[in-house]
Amino acid sequence: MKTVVIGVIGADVHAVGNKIIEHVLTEHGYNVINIGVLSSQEDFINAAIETDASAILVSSLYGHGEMDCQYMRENCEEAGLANIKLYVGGNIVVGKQDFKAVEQRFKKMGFDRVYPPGISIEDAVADLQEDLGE
Amino acid sequence: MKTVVIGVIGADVHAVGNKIIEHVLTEHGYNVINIGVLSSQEDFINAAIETDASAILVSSLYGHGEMDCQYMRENCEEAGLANIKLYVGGNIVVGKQDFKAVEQRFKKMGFDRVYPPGISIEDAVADLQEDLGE
Amino acid sequence: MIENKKMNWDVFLQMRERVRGQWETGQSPDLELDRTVMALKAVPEHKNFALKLRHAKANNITMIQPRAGVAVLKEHIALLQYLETKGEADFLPSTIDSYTRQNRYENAKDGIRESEKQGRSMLNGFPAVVYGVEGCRQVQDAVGVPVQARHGTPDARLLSEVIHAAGWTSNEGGGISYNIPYAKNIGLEDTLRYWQYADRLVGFYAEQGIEINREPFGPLTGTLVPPSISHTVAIIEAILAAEQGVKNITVGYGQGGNILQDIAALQTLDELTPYYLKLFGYQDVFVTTVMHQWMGGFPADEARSMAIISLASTVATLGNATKMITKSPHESQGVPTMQANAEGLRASKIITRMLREQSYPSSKELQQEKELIKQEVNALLYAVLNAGKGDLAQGVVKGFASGVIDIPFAPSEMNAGKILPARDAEGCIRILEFGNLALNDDIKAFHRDKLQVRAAQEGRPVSFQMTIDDVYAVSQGRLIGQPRRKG
Amino acid sequence: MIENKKMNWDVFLQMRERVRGQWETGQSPDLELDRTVMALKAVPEHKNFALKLRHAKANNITMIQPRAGVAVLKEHIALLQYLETKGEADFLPSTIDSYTRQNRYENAKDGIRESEKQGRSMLNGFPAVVYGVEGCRQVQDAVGVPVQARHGTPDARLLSEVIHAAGWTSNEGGGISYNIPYAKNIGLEDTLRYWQYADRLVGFYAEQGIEINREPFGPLTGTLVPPSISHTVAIIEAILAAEQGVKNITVGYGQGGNILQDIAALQTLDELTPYYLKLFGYQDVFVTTVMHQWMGGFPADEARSMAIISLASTVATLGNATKMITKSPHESQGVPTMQANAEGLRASKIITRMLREQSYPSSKELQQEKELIKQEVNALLYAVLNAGKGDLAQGVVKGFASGVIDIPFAPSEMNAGKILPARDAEGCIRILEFGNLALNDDIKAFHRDKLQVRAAQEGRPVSFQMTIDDVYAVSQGRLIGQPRRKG
Ligand code: B12
Ligand code: B12
Repeated sequence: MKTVVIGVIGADVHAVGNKIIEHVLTEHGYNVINIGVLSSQEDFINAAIETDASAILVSSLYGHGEMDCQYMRENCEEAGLANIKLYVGGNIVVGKQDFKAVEQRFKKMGFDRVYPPGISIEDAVADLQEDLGE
Repeated sequence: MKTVVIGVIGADVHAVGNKIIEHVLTEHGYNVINIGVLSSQEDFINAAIETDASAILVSSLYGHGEMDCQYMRENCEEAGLANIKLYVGGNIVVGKQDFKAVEQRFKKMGFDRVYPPGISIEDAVADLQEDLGE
Repeated sequence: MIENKKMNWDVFLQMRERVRGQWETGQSPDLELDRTVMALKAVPEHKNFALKLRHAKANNITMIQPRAGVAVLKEHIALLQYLETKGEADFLPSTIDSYTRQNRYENAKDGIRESEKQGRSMLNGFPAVVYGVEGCRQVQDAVGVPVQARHGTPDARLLSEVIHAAGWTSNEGGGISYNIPYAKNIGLEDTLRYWQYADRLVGFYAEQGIEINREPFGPLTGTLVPPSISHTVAIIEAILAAEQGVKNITVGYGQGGNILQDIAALQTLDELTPYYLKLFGYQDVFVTTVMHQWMGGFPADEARSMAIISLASTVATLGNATKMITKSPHESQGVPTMQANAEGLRASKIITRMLREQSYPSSKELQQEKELIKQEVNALLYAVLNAGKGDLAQGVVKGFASGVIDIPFAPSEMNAGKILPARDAEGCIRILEFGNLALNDDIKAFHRDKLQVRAAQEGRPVSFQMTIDDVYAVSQGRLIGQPRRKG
Repeated sequence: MIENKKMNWDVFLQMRERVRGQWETGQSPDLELDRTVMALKAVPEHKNFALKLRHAKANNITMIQPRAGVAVLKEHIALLQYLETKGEADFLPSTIDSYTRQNRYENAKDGIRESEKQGRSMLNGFPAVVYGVEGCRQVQDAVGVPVQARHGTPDARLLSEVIHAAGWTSNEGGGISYNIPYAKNIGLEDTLRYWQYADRLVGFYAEQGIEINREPFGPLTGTLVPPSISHTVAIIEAILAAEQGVKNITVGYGQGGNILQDIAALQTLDELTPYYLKLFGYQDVFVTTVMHQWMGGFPADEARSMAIISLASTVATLGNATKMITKSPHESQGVPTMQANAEGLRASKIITRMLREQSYPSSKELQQEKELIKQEVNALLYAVLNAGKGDLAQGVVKGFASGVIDIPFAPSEMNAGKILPARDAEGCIRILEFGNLALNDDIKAFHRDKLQVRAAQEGRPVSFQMTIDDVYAVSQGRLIGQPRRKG
């Protein structure tokens, strides 16, 4: 059973998607560690270390995602999480922006997968299975 | 009292604006000759000759205005209506088009004034007064 | 003399020969009746308009249909496919161009040529007769939902032949509703006969076991038409169609703007039409209703237009209309692009979906409005029938001539054109000037009182200026026209 | 221990010193009370939020207000001016950014700098505290309608000081509604006290003859909140505010989706709030209502979003909400451009105008739904008061801890989080899992029966899956979530 850490980063309190992600991933057989809303990078990283997680799924809905996610990959590596998969999804930037450009910015920051608004967690399960193995 | 001929050209049956134009122009002191809907260029020209009108106000709502109005200026001149003012308004072409271009096409055809959709007849009274004198 | 009598088959066939001679495409062997019957029998159930309507009504779903038509066949097909896939249209139209509507096929042909040359549609619709059975069949085959001809053609005999032969299973129109709002000096005798022909054709197919839908055009002039007047016309046309053997009829109504009056109108239309059909002896006609989104002038602004489209969808769904004809955010500008058309459809669809399980509860006010409409329709129908000395078709001719039935803002000289409508203080459409309209004094007094309340609120007399203000109102973002400020 | 007691003025002033010390802009001499009183007295009537609301309610008009805020002052002003002129906004907001909401002013300041550098707003709102009284006054002076701060700030004391000093005459929030949906582990004691402070400030101004509006945040988590729950919170916050001397309160409700339930909710909110205020001894509070357009997930498609916006406007207008908070066609994507924001406003405005004179008639169904809401609110309020042994503020703390009052989908650990809502077969929001919610067995049975009907129709058990489906439904174009197909 693979372990994944989920949560909502920064000063973001959008809790609905987070609760649903927990439910859906659990149903799909993952061991879900949910650190909830208002979580810092440290919270994610600590949870991943403690639980030996294979992936961190960062949610950001409120628009400050770009600032909140800066250096997350570097911070993971510094903390010794060398191979962990980093996903990010929700409404990760402010406003309706061209998604290709947004995706690139987040990939440059070291995220393995970047999701646009309107993608529901069900749509990402296949990616998880591919990246982590069934 | 100036006489103006109004009507709706071609196979067009939009009668509402036409009835209102008659009412409003009459209230503004014009002698209004209303030849109604489904009127041909000949109908307009004959009415103008018979009543010694100063202007012809062509309405076209249904989209075929561009075809129905072809050679109207030439036909007026041929019939001896040399100085008559020609106005056209309504929804004079098919679809939402750049109005500047539409205006030019109709001006080239010899129309003195060309009105976009959404202009109501009240908005054109000032032009009439300017062109025909109070 | 026109009578409400089923057309004799031989008379029909003789007329049919002449009709087929009206234009070259009429000669096509595809118009031989054995072939047309085969073609129609081959239409799969899900592409049969009449059957899909039965299904919708049984499931209490409000289906959506746009207006759409362009000059060039290939473009027309692309347009319909787009509206089906990107607009989720449940039914597709082919809106016919205005030259074809006036049987000016040569002009229509020129329009196709000109459109091909200019690379944009110079016609305001699809010239179905010029393309003939072959072209229309390509349309039918290219889409996955039923197709209907929508037009405004006083004499649509050849058009009707062509479209049904191509497998289109619905035809809009009627002897009144495609005359009074769509013509200037064509006699009602003529148009009634033309439409008896179109109905008789559908009746013939019904005899062959092929159900085809017919839809009288409900909104008439689309401009402040009181519900009882459009209902009366719709019911008359339903009866005339039923006499010719039509079995599947959709009666229509154009959104008025006051929600309560609109719901009352939709409910009474759905109740009265089968009631009168049965009363006149037509027992087995399946009736559905269609609501047209606001048919008067639209605002220029697209956001405001989308709001009206959505409001209309709310009303149609709560009023349980089986079908709704949609508008687009380009309405005030011109024939919409396919994108704009699909936007109107998607806005409409989500509302019909979201409100599907909801209804508009009954109330005293609703019952009163319904009762008023019923009384008025009854009075008008009675007057028309009486004018025809018991024959409804005769009654139509005489009734319009005398003005006992009268349609506001109509271009036709067959119409008395004496009545004037205006909105009351709640926005309901009432009548300000009755002309010779066959309503009794109590009802007239009710209308006048209602208008008086508004007039008093606005500090002005009840007058034609109110009507004018109301005609402009919606395009200016209001329902009830405001008195203009002086100066 | 927190109590529902008017804050002692000296205690307030002491606290005020500390609050002003929280960030550099708090030191501004413009925050001296004599200056703030002068500034507020200089606000012209038409720019006073409270007075404009009185006018709207007297004339039965539904006013519209967007959400809007960007990082850079100049851009923020341009945005508000655009929404006023191109969106016809009756009231303007300044939506505050999320760092400011968490009192992370340093982050907010960085956000401004970063935004200036990048040429686009990196903050999701306007950082009012960082700009201070001076900046907020520029906002106030640049527009022609009243301005309100809209946020979600558990501790908005400094923010409240700054905005009122700048002449903003309304402030959104409350000790519950800006905690439970907006925080994770801040105690209710704390936020209640913070908001007593904000209310006391408004109460002080009321004593100086300055009417300022306060608006508890109605929709809470915006996600399937049963009306009785949000009503209970709104009424409690109204009472808490009134105790601090607030005289002008707008209670809110987020559109649920079933029109009848929404109208019942708006009417009961408007009836119950003054009723309970009086019952608790506050005689002279002027109450208005605000409806929020759909607060859950929106569809990605702009046309569909416009439809929802228009439907919401229909409901708010028929339900006689005094104000409506609008959404934009970009809702599902991100903070809207000013154009998209104005589109939402224009669509909203035309509906409120067109339906102004109309109402939703009373009916048996409406009365039943209203009765249900009233009974539930009564039970919940009673339980909260009881939990506080007669003190409402204490009751809030204890009531949330024990779950007699409980909000679905909330992030806060102060909330029991035990209840689960779901829609019934008509789309009304009902409760599926009650946790410890203080409703009696009859009411619970009613909810369960309603959900059972839906479950039976869908051939599945009542379960959390229904809730999930309902959360997704609107964004997928439905109101009631459909069971997913297998495979
Ligand atoms: C009501 C209506 C109808 C009614 C008309 C009833 C009747 N007999 O009068 C019905 C339903 C029958 C109808 C039919 C059709 N219609 Co129609 N109809 C409209 C609608 C909704 C309102 C028109 C109206 O009455 N407005 C109110 C009056 C007061 O305003 P008005 O007509 O614009 O006139 C004012 C101004 O334009 C101006 N004005 C007019 N002429 C002139 C001339 C001058 C010189 C000046 C200065 C000013 C001026 O002053 C007038 C008074 O203020 C418009 C769309 C819209 N505007 O929202 C479409 C519209 C005009 N119709 C249209 C079409 C295509 C049709 C049909 C072909 C097909 C169809 N859609 O079913 C048929 C045509 C039949 C035919 N052969 O003509 C199109 C035209 C498309 C285009 N140009 O690209 C429109 C724009 C709708 C659309 N977007 O598709 N229609
Ligand atoms: C409900 C809601 C709220 C509620 C939240 C209640 C709560 N505590 O949960 C309230 C009203 C409190 C709220 C507040 C605010 N909100 Co809000 N909110 C919404 C709304 C309408 C729906 C969100 C939701 O619940 N959707 C339903 C769930 C199921 O979907 P979801 O959250 O998108 O999550 C799914 C997917 O995104 C995906 N997903 C999410 N994360 C991840 C991660 C990975 C790795 C993957 C694969 C997938 C994935 O899977 C989830 C489940 O399927 C959205 C707009 C919208 N979507 O329509 C705005 C929205 C998110 N909010 C927004 C904003 C700005 C705010 C506020 C700052 C200000 C405001 N507008 O008042 C505050 C923020 C407070 C804060 N500090 O965070 C903006 C964000 C703007 C941007 N990014 O540009 C949005 C987009 C609205 C808008 N267009 O302006 N909000």
